[in-house]
Amino acid sequence: MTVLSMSAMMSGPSLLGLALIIPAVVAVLVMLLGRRPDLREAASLVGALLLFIAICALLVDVLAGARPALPLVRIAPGLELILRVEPLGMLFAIVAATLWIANSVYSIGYMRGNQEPRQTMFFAAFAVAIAATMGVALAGNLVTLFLFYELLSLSTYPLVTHKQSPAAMRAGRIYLLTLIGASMILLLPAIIWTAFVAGTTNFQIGGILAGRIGPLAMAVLLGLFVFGAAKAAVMPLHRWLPAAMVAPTPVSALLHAVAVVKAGVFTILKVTIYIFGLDTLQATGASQWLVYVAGFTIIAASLVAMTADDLKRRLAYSTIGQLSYIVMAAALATPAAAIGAAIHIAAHAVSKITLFFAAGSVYTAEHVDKVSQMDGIGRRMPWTMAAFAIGALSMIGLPPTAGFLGKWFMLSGAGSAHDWFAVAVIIVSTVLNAAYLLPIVTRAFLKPAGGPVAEAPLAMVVALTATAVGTILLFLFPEVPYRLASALVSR
Amino acid sequence: MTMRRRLIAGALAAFLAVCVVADLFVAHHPAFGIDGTAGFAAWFGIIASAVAIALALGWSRIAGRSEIVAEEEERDG
Amino acid sequence: MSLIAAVDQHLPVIIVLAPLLGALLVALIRVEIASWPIAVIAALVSAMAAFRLVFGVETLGVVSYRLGGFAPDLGIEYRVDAVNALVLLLVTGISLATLVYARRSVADEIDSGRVPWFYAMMLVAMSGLLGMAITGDAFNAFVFLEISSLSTYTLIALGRDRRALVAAYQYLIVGTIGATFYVIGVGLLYLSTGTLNLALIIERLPDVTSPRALIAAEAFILVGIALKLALFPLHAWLPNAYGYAPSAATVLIASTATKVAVYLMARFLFGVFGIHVELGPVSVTGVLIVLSLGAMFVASAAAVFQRDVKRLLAFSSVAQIGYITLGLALANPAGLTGAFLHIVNHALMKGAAFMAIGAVLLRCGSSRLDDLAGIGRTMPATSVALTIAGLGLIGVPGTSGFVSKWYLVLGAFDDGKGWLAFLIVASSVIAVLYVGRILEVVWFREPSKTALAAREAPLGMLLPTLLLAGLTILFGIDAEFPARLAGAAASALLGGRP
Amino acid sequence: MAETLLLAPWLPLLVGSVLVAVLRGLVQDVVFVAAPMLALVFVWMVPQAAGPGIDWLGLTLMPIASDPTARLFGTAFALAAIGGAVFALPQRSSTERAAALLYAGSAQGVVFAGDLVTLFLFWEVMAIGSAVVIFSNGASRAGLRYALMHAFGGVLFFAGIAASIGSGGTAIRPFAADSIGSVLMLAGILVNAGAPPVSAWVADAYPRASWSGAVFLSAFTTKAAVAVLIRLFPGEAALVPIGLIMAVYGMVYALLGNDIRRMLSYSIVGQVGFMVVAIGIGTPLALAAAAAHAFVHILYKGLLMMAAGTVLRATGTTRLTALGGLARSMPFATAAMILGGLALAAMPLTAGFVSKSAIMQALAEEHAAVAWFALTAISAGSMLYAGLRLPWFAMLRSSTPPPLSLATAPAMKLAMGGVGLVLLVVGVAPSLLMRIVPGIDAVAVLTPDHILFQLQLLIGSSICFVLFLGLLAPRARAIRDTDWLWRSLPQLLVNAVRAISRRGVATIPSRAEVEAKKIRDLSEAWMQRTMDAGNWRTGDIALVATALLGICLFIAAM
Repeated sequence: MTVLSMSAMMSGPSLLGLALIIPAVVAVLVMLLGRRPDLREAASLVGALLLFIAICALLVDVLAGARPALPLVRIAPGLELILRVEPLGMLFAIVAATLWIANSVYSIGYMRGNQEPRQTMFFAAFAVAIAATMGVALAGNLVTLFLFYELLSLSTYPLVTHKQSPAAMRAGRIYLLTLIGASMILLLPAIIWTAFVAGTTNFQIGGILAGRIGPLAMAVLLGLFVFGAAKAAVMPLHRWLPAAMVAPTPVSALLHAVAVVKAGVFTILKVTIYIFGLDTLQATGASQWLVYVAGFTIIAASLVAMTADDLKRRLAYSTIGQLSYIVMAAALATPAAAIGAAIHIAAHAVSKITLFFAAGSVYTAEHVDKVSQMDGIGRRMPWTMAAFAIGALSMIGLPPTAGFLGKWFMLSGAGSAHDWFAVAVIIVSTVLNAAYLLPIVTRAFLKPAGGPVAEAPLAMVVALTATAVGTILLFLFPEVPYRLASALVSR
Repeated sequence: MTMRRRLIAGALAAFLAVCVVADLFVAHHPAFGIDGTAGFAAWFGIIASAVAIALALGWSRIAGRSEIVAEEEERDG
Repeated sequence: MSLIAAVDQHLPVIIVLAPLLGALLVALIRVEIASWPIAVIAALVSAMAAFRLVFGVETLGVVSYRLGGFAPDLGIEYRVDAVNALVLLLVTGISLATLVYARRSVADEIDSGRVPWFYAMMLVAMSGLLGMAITGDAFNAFVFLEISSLSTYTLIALGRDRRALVAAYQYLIVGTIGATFYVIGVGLLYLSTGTLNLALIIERLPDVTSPRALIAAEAFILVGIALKLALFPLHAWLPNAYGYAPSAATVLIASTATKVAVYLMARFLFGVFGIHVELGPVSVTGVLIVLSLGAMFVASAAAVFQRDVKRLLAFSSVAQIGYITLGLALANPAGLTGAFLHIVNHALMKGAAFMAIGAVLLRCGSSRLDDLAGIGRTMPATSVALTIAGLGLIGVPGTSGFVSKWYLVLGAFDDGKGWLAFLIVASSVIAVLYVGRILEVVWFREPSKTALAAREAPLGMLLPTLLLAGLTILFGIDAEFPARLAGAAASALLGGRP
Repeated sequence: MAETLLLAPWLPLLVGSVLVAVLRGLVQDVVFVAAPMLALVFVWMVPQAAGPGIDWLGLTLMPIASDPTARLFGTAFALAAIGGAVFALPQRSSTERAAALLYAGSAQGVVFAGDLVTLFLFWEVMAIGSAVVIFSNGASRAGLRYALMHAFGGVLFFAGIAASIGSGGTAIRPFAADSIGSVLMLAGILVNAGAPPVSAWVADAYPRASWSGAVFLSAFTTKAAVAVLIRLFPGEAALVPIGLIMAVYGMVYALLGNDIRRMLSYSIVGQVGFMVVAIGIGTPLALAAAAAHAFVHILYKGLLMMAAGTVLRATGTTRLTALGGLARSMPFATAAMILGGLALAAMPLTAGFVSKSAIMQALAEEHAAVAWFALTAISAGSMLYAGLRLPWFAMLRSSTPPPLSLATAPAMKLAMGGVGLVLLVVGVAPSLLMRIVPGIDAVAVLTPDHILFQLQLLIGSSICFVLFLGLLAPRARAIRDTDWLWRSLPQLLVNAVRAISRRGVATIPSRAEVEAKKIRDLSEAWMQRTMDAGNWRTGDIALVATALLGICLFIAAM
C-alpha cells in the first residue's frame, strides 16, 4: 500500500525511469543471489510486482492525458535517447509488465519442475529482456527504440540457447542472425533514412514524413521498417520463430507473448502511426503492398500450422499468423484497424501466453510435446487443457475471449477501407485457426483419459489459470486497452 | 404388389374420389386460376409425388456411393 | 607563468620529443625496472601536451610551429589544426593506456633482457606516429613514417612466436615498398612545385603546368600510404603482423599506426590533390569506395573463419579501416565526421579488444578461439571488455560503433547513395558473425581446462582495458565530445586548407 | 431499466448452464428443467421495448430488446428447451446439459438482441454451445467439422457487421444485399440457416449428437438464423430461389435417407427453405408466416427428434434398414413419430397445417407462382418422406424388431406427450397461434376448400407411396452431399499436389545434389582461402601493390 501511494506520488518522468531501472536492478539482484534460489525468485517476483505498480501509476497519468517524457542523453547532435510515453507504448508496457508477473510465477514452477540448469542466468537474462522491452515500449524516438530493440535481441539469446544442445545453439544462431541481421541491414538504414529525410526521429502523431518523400520511396521505407523489425516475423523473415522453439517454454512465452514478437509488431505499428502517419499512408497507398504480404503470411502460416505435429511448432506458426494480423491492420492504415492492431497486441499476448503455458505444463507433467500424443490429456489435466481451450477460442477470435476484440476492429477497419482482400484473409484464416487449434482440444477432451488426474506443479497451474481468466476478463472489461488504443487515432 | 397394398391403394383412391367430388361443391379462392379448379390438388399431388420420387431416385443414381463407403461414412465419428 | 607560456609555445615539439627523449633514456639506462616508469612518464608528458594543444586549437584555430625558426619554405613546419589535433590526442592517449597496460604483459611475453628495448621501441614508434601527424612537411612525414615503421618492425619481431620474425620481415619489405612509393611521390611533387611544405605545395599547385606529373605523384603517394594503412587489397601483411606481435605492441599498432596513415591519406586527398580529381575516366572516390567495400566484405568474411582471435581481430581491423576510407570517399560533412569518429572509436574498441586478448594470453597462454571457451566465468571483467568491444565492432546502439556508423550511413544518404548505406550495414552483419563466434565461445560454452585454471587479469592490465571499453560505451551514449572534434576535423578538411 | 436486464430470457438459461455444470444429482435435474421454464416466464414478462444500453468498446450494447417477433421465437425456443430438458432427464451427461442450456440461452440472446454486436456475440456463443453438445457425445471429427463451419459462418457474419456499421451504426435494421458488407452478413446468416452450398453440415452434425442432444440441435441454430433473416433481410429477393433450392434439396435427401435423424436433419433444411422463401417474399403476412412456421417447425421437429431419440436409446440404431416392427413395443414413440410426421406434412388439424397455410397464402397473395407451385409440390413430397416413409419403415412395417435395451422413460413420454399435445391443440384451434403471431390472423385455415385441398394433396401423395413403396425402401447407401466440397475435395487436391510434387521431386534430387556438392566445394575452398588470406607471400603483396600503382599510372597516362 505504501509502495502504491509512493509511486502514485512520483511524477511521470521518474516513473519512466523506474520502469527501466526496476527490471535492471532485478537482473543484478538475481545474479547476486544465484546461490540462494528462494531469495533469487523472490527478487524476480517482487520486481515484477513493483514494475507493475509503477506502470499502473504511469497508466493513470497517461489516461489522464499526460505524456511524460524523460530525456536520457544526447549522443550527438540529432542523435538522442529519450523516453516518452504515448498510448500505444503504454499499452505495450502494461501488457508486458502484467505478463511478467504471470511468467515469473510460471517460470519458477517450470524451471524447478524440470530441474533446468543455469537458472540464475535464466532469470537474470529474463529481467534484462523485460528492461529492454520497457525501453522499446517507452522509447520516444526511433534511435531509442532501436537501442532497446537490439538489447532485447541480445538479452534473449542466452534464453533461446538455454539448453545448450547443438540444436539450441543452432537455433540461437538463426535467432540472433535473423533478428540482428535484419535490424542492422534494414531497420537501421530505415531509421537513418528517416532522420535524413525528416531531420528528426521523434514519434509524432500524424507522422513526420508527410510530403517529404514520394509514395514509392515511402513504400520502400515502410518495407525496410517492416522487414527490419524481423521480430514481427512477416514472411519470409519468420524462420527464427519456429527455430527458437527449442527453448524452454517460459522463454517461448516471453518470445511470443510478453516481449519479443510484440516488440516487432509494436515497432511496425508505432512507425505507421507516428512516423508515416495513418492519413499519409491512406492518401499515398504506400502500405497497400503490405496488406498483401501480411495476408499471405497469415494464410501460409496457418496452413503450415495445420501440418505441424509438434505442439510448440504449431503454436509458433500460429503466432506468425497472428502477428501478421497486426501488421496487416497497421498496413490498412484506417483508425479502426489501428485500434484493432493495438488491442490485438494485448489480446494475443494474454491468449498466446496461456497456450504456451499450457503446452509447457503438459510437457512438464507428462513430457508430451506432440499433438498426436495428446489423446485424453484434457481428462488428466483438466485445468491446463481448459485454459488451453480458452486460449484457442481467443486465437480463433470467438467471444467471450479477448481475441474477439482486436478482430472486431480489424474487420471493421478493413470493411470501412473496402479492402476486401483483407476481409477475405481474416475470414479464411479464422477457419484455418479453428482447424489447427480445435483438434488439439477435442483430442484432449474426447479421447479416453488413459490415466488418473495429474496436473503440473501448482505454480504453473496458477499462472496459466490466471492468464486464461485474464483472456476472458479482457473481453468483458476492455476499457483500458480500448481507451489507450482509441487515443491513438483521436484528434 | 400384394393384395393388401392393392386394397389400401384402392381405398385411398376411393377416398380421393370422394374428396374430389366434395371439392365440386365448395367455394374456391384461387390465386392462379388453375388452383381453383376442383380436383386440382388431387392430380397435382399425385404428379408432384411421382416427380419427387423420380427426382430422388435419379439423384441417387448420379450421386450415390458404394455401400462400403457408406459404412465408413457412418463409422466416421 | 612565463614557464607555462614558454612551454605552451613549444607544445607541438614537446609532443614529439617527449617520447623520443624517453626512448633515448630507456635505451641508455637499460634497467628493466626503470624502463616502464620512464616510458609511462614520457607518454604522459606527451599526452598532456597534446591535450593542452588540442584545446588551444579549439580556441585559437591553427597552431603553426617553425622548427628552428626557419620560414616554411626552408625549414620544417609543425602545424596543428582541427584535423590532426584529433589524431594527436588519440595517439598519445592510446599510447599512454597501452604503456600502462604493457607492464605485466611485457614482463610475461618478452625476455627480460629485451624489455628496455621493447619500451624504447614503443616510445620511438609513438613519436614517429606523432611526428607524422603533426608535421606540415611532406618529406618530414616520410622521415617519421620510417621512424615509426622501423620501430614497429622491431616490436613485431620481438614476439615470442617464431612466425613473428617472418611477419616482421614481410612487414618490413612491404612497408619499405610503401615508403618508397611515398617518397617517390613526394619527390615528384617537389619537382613540380619546388617545396616540401604541404601548405606551400597547395598554394603553388595551380601554377603547375604538368598535371601528368601531379597525377603520377598522387598515384605514388596514395598507393604508398594505402600499403601502410592496409587498404584492401594491400592488407595481406597485417593479419600476421598483428597476430604474432607481442600483445602490447599489437594494441599500439592496431589502434594507432593505421589511423595515422589514414590521416595522412586524408591530408593528401583533401588538402593537396582534392578529392574530386579525376584519374582519367575513374574518380579517386570511385576507386576508394570500391576498395573500401572490398575491405568491408572480404576481410570481414575472412575474419569469420579465423581460428585465432588475434588474427580474427586483425582481419576485422582491415574491414573497419574500410569504413574509415569509405567515409573519406564520401567527402561530405556527415561521411567525413563518421570517418574521423570511427578513427577514434575503432582505436578505442580495437584497443580494448586486443588488450583483453592480451590478458587472456597472459592467463591462458593461448589466443586460439577454442581455448577461450567459458572464459567469461573465470575472467568476467576481461570478457565484459571484450564483449563491449565486440558489440562496438558490430555497431550495436549504445556503443560508439553505432554512432560512427550512424554518421557514415547518413553521409551515404547525403551523397544520394542509398545502396551504399545498405552495404555499410550489411557488412556490419558479417561482424555479427565473427563477434558472435567469440561471444558464444566466451560466455556460453562450458569452460575448457585452461579457462578453468585462469584467473582474472591483473589490475594493471584490467584498468586500461576497462577504460577503453568504458570509453566505447561512453562515446556510444554521449558522443558529444568526439563528434565535435570529428565534425571540426571534417569541416576543416572540406574547407580545403590544412 | 436495470430490472429489464434482470428479466432477460437468456439470463436464467446462462446461469442455469453454469449451475448445471457445477451441480450434480437431483438439484441439477431441477435446475436443468426449471431454467427453461423460468426463461419462458421471462419471455412473457419482459417489457416490449429496448432495455438499457451497456457501453463496451465504444459501442452501446442492447442485450435485451423485446418485440412480438422476439417473443414468438423466444416462446418457441423456451418450449423446445423445456421439452428437450424434460426429455433429456434420463441423460446423465453434465457436459451436454450445461452446453444445451448455454445453447438455448444464447439462442434466446440472439432473438432478444437489441443491436448487431450483441446479436453477434450471442451468435458465436450459440455456435460454441451447440458444438459442445455434439462433442459431448464423443463425436470429435463431426463436431470439429461443425465447429469449423460455424466459425466460417460466424466470421462471415462478423465481417459483414464490421463492414456495415460504418453506415448506420449497430442498430438492427433491414438491410439490402447491395454492398459487400451486407452480402457477407447475409452469407454468414445463411450458413447457419443451412443454405446451399453448405447445407450438408446440418445432416453431417446433428445425427452425431446423443439421443437427447439432437433434440436441442434441431430447435435453435437454423431457426435463430431465420429470426435474424426476418429482422435483417426481409424481402430480400435472392432468398426466394435460395429457399426453393433448400426445400428441394431437403426433400430429395430425406426421401433417400436411411438414418432417421439424418432424414430429419435434411428435412430441417427443407422446412427452413419454406421459411426462407417466405422471408424473401417479405410482405408482413409472409414474414409473420415464416415466423409462425418456425414456431411450429421447432415443435414438430422436436417431437420427431424425440421419437428418433427414443428409438436410438432403446435399440442403439436409427437406421431404417435395421428397424421396423416397433409399433407394438414402442407405441408412444410410434405415435409421436406419426403425429410429428403428419404435422410436418401439414395435415389438417395439426399445427403444421396452420403455419404452412399461412405461408402458401402469403405466396398466393403476392402471386409468386413458381414458389407457390413448387412449395405445394414439395409439401406433397414432405408427406411422402415424413408422414409415410418414416413411420412406415421405422415402426409400422412388419419386420423382426431389434431388441430393446432400454424402456422409454416416463420423462421422455411426458416430453413427447406435451409437445404432441401443443401441436394438436394449435391444429384444432389456430387462433391460439394467431394470438401470438398477430400477422397471420387473416389466414383462412380451417375452411372447407382449404381442408379439402390439403387432403387431396396428401392422399394423392399417399397413393403414390403405396404404388412405389418398393422404390422408396431404405437402402444402406450414402448419397454424396455438398460436404464433398470440404471433406473430399481438399484431400483430392492435396493428393494431386503430392503426386505432382513427387513426380517432380523424383527428377530433381540428382541435380540438386550435384548443385549442393558444388556449393559445398566452393564454400570449402572459399573458407580455406579466407583463412589463408593473411598468409600471402611477400612477393605477392609487392606485386599487388605495384600492380595497383601501375594501374593508377596507366589510367593517369591516358
